[in-house]
Amino acid sequence: MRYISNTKEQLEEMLKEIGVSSFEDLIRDIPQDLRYKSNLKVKGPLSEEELISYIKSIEQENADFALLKPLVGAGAYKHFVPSVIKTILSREEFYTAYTPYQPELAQGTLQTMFEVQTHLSRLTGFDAIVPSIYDGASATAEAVLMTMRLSGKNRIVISKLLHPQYIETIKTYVAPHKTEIVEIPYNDNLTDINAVKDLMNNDTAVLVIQSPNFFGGIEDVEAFSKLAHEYGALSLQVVVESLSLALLKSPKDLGVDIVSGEAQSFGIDLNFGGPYNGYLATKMDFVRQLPGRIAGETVDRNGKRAFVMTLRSREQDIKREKATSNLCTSHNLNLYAIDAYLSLFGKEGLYDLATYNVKASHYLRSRLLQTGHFKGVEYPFFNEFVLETDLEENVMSERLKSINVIPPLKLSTYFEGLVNSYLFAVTEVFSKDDLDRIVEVLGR
Amino acid sequence: MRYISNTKEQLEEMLKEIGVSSFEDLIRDIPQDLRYKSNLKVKGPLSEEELISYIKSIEQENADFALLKPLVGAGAYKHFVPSVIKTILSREEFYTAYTPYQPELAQGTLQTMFEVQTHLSRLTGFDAIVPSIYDGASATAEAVLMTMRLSGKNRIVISKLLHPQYIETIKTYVAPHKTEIVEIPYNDNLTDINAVKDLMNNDTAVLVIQSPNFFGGIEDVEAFSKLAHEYGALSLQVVVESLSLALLKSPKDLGVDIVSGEAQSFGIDLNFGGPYNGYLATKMDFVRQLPGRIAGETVDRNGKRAFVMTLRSREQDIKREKATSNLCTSHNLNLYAIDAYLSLFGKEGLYDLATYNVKASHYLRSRLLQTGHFKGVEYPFFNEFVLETDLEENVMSERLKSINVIPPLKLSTYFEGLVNSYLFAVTEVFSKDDLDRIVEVLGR
Amino acid sequence: MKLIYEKSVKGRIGYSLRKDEFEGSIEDFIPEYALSKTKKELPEVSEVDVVRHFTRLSKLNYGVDDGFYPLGSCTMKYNPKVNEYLATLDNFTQAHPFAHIEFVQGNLRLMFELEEALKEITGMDRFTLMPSAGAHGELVGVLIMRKYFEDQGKPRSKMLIPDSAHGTNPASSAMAGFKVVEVKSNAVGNVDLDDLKAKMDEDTAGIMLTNPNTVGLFERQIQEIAEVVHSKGGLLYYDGANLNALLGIVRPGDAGFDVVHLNLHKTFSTPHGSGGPGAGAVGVKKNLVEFLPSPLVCNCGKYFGLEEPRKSIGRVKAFFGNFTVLVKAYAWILSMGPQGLKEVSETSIINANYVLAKLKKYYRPAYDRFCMHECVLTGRDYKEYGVKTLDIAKRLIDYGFHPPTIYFPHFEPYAQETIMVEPTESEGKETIDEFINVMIKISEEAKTNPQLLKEAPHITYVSRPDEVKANREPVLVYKEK
Amino acid sequence: MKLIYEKSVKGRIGYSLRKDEFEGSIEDFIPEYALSKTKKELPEVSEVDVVRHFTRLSKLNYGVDDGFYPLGSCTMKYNPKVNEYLATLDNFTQAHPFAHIEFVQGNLRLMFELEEALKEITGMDRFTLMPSAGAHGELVGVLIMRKYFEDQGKPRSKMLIPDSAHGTNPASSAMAGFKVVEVKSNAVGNVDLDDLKAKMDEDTAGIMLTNPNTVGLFERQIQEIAEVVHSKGGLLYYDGANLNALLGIVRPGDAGFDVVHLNLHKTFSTPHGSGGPGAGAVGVKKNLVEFLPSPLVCNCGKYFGLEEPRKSIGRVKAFFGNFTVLVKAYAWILSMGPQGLKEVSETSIINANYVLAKLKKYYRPAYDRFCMHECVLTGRDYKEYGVKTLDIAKRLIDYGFHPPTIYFPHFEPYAQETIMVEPTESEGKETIDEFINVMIKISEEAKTNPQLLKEAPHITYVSRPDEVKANREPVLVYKEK
Repeated sequence: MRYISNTKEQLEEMLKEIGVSSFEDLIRDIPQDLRYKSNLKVKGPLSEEELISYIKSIEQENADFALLKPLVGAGAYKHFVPSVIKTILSREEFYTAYTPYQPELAQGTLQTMFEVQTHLSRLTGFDAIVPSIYDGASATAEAVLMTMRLSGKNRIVISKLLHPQYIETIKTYVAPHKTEIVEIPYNDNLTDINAVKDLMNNDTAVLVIQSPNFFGGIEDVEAFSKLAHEYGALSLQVVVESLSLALLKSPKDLGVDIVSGEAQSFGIDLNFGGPYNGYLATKMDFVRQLPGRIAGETVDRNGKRAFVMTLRSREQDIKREKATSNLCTSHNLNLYAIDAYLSLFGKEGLYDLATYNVKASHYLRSRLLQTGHFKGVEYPFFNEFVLETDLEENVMSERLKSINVIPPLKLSTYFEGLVNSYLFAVTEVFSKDDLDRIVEVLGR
Repeated sequence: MRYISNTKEQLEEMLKEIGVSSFEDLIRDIPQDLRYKSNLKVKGPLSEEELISYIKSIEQENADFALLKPLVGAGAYKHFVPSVIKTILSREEFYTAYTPYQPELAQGTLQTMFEVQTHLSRLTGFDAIVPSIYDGASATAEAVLMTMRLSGKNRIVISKLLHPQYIETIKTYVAPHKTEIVEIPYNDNLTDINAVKDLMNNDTAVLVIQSPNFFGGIEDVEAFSKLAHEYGALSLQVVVESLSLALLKSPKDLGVDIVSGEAQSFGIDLNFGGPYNGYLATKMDFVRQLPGRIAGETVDRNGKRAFVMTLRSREQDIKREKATSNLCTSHNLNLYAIDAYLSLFGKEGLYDLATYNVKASHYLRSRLLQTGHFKGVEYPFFNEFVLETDLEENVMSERLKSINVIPPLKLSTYFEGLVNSYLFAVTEVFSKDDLDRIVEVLGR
Repeated sequence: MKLIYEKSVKGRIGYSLRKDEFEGSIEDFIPEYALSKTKKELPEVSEVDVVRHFTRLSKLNYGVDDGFYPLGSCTMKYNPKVNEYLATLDNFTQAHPFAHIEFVQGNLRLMFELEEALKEITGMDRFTLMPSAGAHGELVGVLIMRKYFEDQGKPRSKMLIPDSAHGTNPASSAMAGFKVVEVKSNAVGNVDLDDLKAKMDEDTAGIMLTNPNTVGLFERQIQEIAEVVHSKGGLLYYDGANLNALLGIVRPGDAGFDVVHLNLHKTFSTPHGSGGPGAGAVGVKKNLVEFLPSPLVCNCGKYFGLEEPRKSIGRVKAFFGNFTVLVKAYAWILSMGPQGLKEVSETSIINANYVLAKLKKYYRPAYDRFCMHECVLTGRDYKEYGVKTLDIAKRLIDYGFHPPTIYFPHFEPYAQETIMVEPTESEGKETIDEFINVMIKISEEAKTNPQLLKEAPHITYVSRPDEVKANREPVLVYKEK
Repeated sequence: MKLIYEKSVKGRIGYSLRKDEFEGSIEDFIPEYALSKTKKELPEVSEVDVVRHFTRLSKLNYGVDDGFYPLGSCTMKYNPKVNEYLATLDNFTQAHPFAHIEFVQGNLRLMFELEEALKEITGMDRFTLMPSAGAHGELVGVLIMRKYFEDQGKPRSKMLIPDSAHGTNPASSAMAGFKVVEVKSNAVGNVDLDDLKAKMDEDTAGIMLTNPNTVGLFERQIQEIAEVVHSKGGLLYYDGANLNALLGIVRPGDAGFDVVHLNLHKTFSTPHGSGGPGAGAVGVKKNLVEFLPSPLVCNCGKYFGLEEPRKSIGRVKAFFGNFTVLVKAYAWILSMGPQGLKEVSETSIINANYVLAKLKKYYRPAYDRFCMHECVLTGRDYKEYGVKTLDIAKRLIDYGFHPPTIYFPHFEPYAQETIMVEPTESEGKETIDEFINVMIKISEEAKTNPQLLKEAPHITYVSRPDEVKANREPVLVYKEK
């Protein structure tokens, strides 16, 4: 077998050197009645050529996604990923390495973690960053747990316009901890700030607001933070479309205490929803309550700058059941992508890219409204918006498919009241011509 | 522009440091009336995303080759290329490096050249190898020029069953040198050895035989070599399907003096005919008449084994018009693929692979003969064979296309007499089921 | 080496965008209360700058393709290149998780077929492929256990965990609200059955067990352990970190385990990616299926579809699992086939025992037994020369090897100087021999020239970064001077 | 490091094949006179072995992505990653050259559009994309010149070539049967017009000229040169090695050239691949089109097709050009656009003059002029310290740079100690400054510690391999001891 180096002869030789006559001698600890006696009923072995053709045949059962442009976002955004990023990710030194426990053999990983921490710091305003947690949803759940540790309180108030799957994830994570979860209603596609006042009290650990929210709406985060603080609660902002941070005020400047976010937009493919990359950002005061891996700068034996995993006393392999979390494996490989993406686009590029997203999405919305088939309230949004339509679902789907566009998200799945409403996402993968074509087929 | 690092400000600063006030000062040597005053009329600039979508739209105008299996070979063979090879070729240290003029920074390239020389030595029996020339055709032309230098004679005798495009290439290369070219007829898909006797004389520089020949036929190379030597000529064997060397006797053992070959079968994609990789192999006596780059083993300042480009006094940058050839840039990148391919398959694998090719092609031939639509003479062949058919060309094409097979080569293009004959190539990309399906559609 | 910020030049460009043909300016669309007054201070570099930066960074790293990487418990095996290729096929990487189910039949089929294979390999009845990592799988597993008892109306509050276990076990249990109760190891490195019996009661959800355990030894009394736990109504959790030893030999499901998690990035060869993404599939027996996280993939007639288990613990992340990791794991299984899978375990067990046999004189183990797929040695004999196991590990770097896992498990039988070596099935005898010879050479050096070890590594870009300083004065982001 | 043969283990396997379901054995099919009695002694290694072998080999190399690579005349610019991606699209790499013309319309369109772009950039009337390299293009170019004169019934036997020219120019001329006549350089580094006039006659086919020439200087009198050559019925051949200086500034076709070859792997950014494959497109003026190699791509109505020029010199290789290289070149042109192309030349000229201005005090050039896209310096002043230019070059390696081209052009004005630096447009000022500072530092070292230079490089895997030994006792293949 090509992935196993030793030949039968070599194994025999080694058994002899070990001093046993057969492999069986080595595993005599295993009771015979536990042994699996037959052959495992799995397919294979396939030659590499057969394997490729089999897996490709499965892949071909999917739609031809390379040609399709999605009008659906909702937490998974199709942004263009520069080829440089795939080149970087294909360096074996990155993808075949382990967690950087040996800093001498992992400065590449550690410096990248540190650089991403810096990028996210520039975007959020905070200096204490956990650069890689599974995804935005689990990072948000970890953030909520963190606020409960920080505050010693068990009541959490969450905007109903937090991504529904993020809400579900929080619920799973807090379930063992007798937590009271309160959801805030919304109004005109924004979280209802008046309603919050009635829902907050002094037992509240945290007020959780997503901005841009699930409907793309840009919340007045500063007002929510103030309100949270009035009740002695922490303010947690969730950022699912992190590209918005290129244009929007830094969470820190809005009085937020913790940010949990999803960095998929920064150079990570859609991947059917994963692997993505969650992150946390907060003030240095809270750094020792953060879960997950953090890189820090130090000097080596010779005084040279070096990077290490730091503040490790928070972690499970040191603190076991007293750790801030059980996080061990993160999604570090994504950090090379994020680092490269944010470096390539940089200060000007990320701004221009975000601006394009804003203008393109607003253009499509206003053109769709003109067709007469759509209606919706005015509200500030980034690159996603909600419209109600009089078109049948399958009519809209078919027309969009005919021009290689994936339909927007039907909101009724998550919001019972919104029967004919859709959540549209528009990114830079759409040219103005593309959008005009959409308007044309939907405007008929 | 993302590929140009310096900003306008930096360029201004540099101009100042140079001591000029504008770029124009630097190019005042260029007469004004030579300047191109308008903008070049080329498309662009395209953003990376636009570029990808444009080039892909061109690529989509091709047939969907990823799905197609070719029954056509004729000098370009579809063999399966293990993924490891693409991984290796994507190492920037290989593809972004220059010709190994600085051995300290190019041991990777030089050792690879040396390893490929060794592989080709094991396959051909010769110790003097030029591992990379543009392709088999140009390598063959260079070999012919070499025999003319070695012999001082200008008459060359070539089998008519040498690949037609190789013959054309030889003709182009020898055209300036008042060369007499004599072609040997064939008989039952093999070069007519009786005819050769009449065509040889003592003015002949070389007898050129391809084996397996253009029709896949395995020639009695030893007999041809003897004949050549009887007339004081050199024996040149051309090997276009180099996989055959895994099974067939080494050219050296057949009395051949020089081998020119094409190594595309060893891990190089079809690429629409290029880049491929030609090579030369001969005895050490002739090494100083070889054209092109050769790596040699030596020791470094500290006695450590090292590799360098060697026997450089043959080359154009040293010898100018007295060089053995003008070869400068070769196709070195392919050597990593060839080295990896031959190492992965190795002694047993290459033998098994070649055996599969032989058995699969013989199976298809005998099954096609059974259909009654095909006929052909018996002759020894490797993985290509000629059959005549009573099926119309477009009938055969359409039926094969319906099962995603590219039709075999119609021979009438190159051989006027062969009106309904086709050259079939069968490699390991065809399973027995695939071949049965071919027989089924063609046997109707 | 310089940070990318230290390479930034004002005005330099590394990106390209299609032309913005829309009207209006950003202020027309974004309200003043939200719009940042300044652009965020990211670096400004060219494409060349970025490519060279990461090329150089890569050369400060060490991966499996660079050589022997015998990190015990981490199963750093070769990551086949074809799997990387397959995971990047366009229709996989460009699939939107909210695309209609008809659009993603290929993805669902792949997940379905992978689940079938994992069921067969482990002897479990159903799997979720949702968890992103081993620890994530653990959390799912213990939440399932928690919910199972709640559903019976008899919640339990404790979880048994052997003293040798990974830190994630207690941490996961704590996250699921369990009180952790440690079970001792006995004199031969297995669970102390008496201690177990004493601690297992009807307020205890069960035990989290790694088998072979983290000392590389098979729990001989696994049947008795199961009996003890099950007799009190408890459940057995299988930590799959060490499944590489048992493929085709023992199926956890046949050995009494009720819940298992598998690290697809260990046993199933998907790469570790400098610390992830991995995938932590969780399998359960029939009676626990209804508690699995939602959604599960089902083969529902014409289409592959999704279903929600009736009493699901809920979601543990957005969307589905780490799909591209799943592709690699499945491709590996198909490449191996039944016989190949068994050879994996046989070879890795022989490789580890060979290391043990050759090195036990020099690095005395705590227990005199054959090991499974990894062996645990110690550096305890070199303490007298002032040499710590850390120094031995660092010295290995000078010889071109990645150090083994050290200081884990961190408990007494090893004098806390553990060296855990896992060669995996990928490594050839000559590589292992080279490692053995170097280890022996280092044992000599430890006696004759301890300073050499204490200052190692000597050949790396940095050596012995000061972790205390990093911890005391945390510098977590770059600031321009 | 070990050769792959030295890693071979009998019976080890690195391949997989589908099952052989056919009947018979090999002796049934291959005649005894042809069948080898033994298997060929190739190495036996696993996939892991191969991957690690090449990973290690790669780390003994230095590429453009590793840093500054200022090889004069080689135009080692950044190779954009997107181009690598585009060249590996399946329908390109899997296209069979003998597939029916309908199957390969995409390939033909790409070649057609690339040709159009090259025509516009150079001012020529038609291109062949067939040649595999610069020298291959030269051969095509001079064969066209040869055939042109033969076709007129007046074959010519001589070719003029400046003394500073690349070795390929005389070698190509010789291959095409021409007698090479060298033209001298004048005091300012250009062609000596008097010498040219004396040597150009009606038995001379023309002149092969590089412009800017290989000294990095523009041939100021190019119009006069053209006049001299054309007045005798001769043709001007443009060696495109240095076109990087002239994009959008001067078109060779407008400057009197009749034939040009372009190195797509220099100016057009396709990578050098450790020495190829490249592509050496050849463009000609109208009167020479009918001599181009066959086939050419044409836009013939409904389809793109192929045509054979009437008096073609014939084929110079099998099939078409180096197609995948062509994809990269075209992608680069499209990324650049008209303005970008001009910026390439402007930036590379400024970069080179900046190096010249900063280093001319330390490494005196032969001519006191501004240069074009590369500058030629010398190490002549350090001879007195026993330091050769080679030593300076090797010392640069210790500082992380690839050395510039040295000892070319190898003629008197430079005291044969040439150092030719071509920074290209890719390099940023800070990289160039770093190079300049190191060069100055080395000039100091040459005076104060020449031994340091003579033993350089000190940090590489090997240092100063013995080329004389390699040449005297050639060892070209590995033999088991």
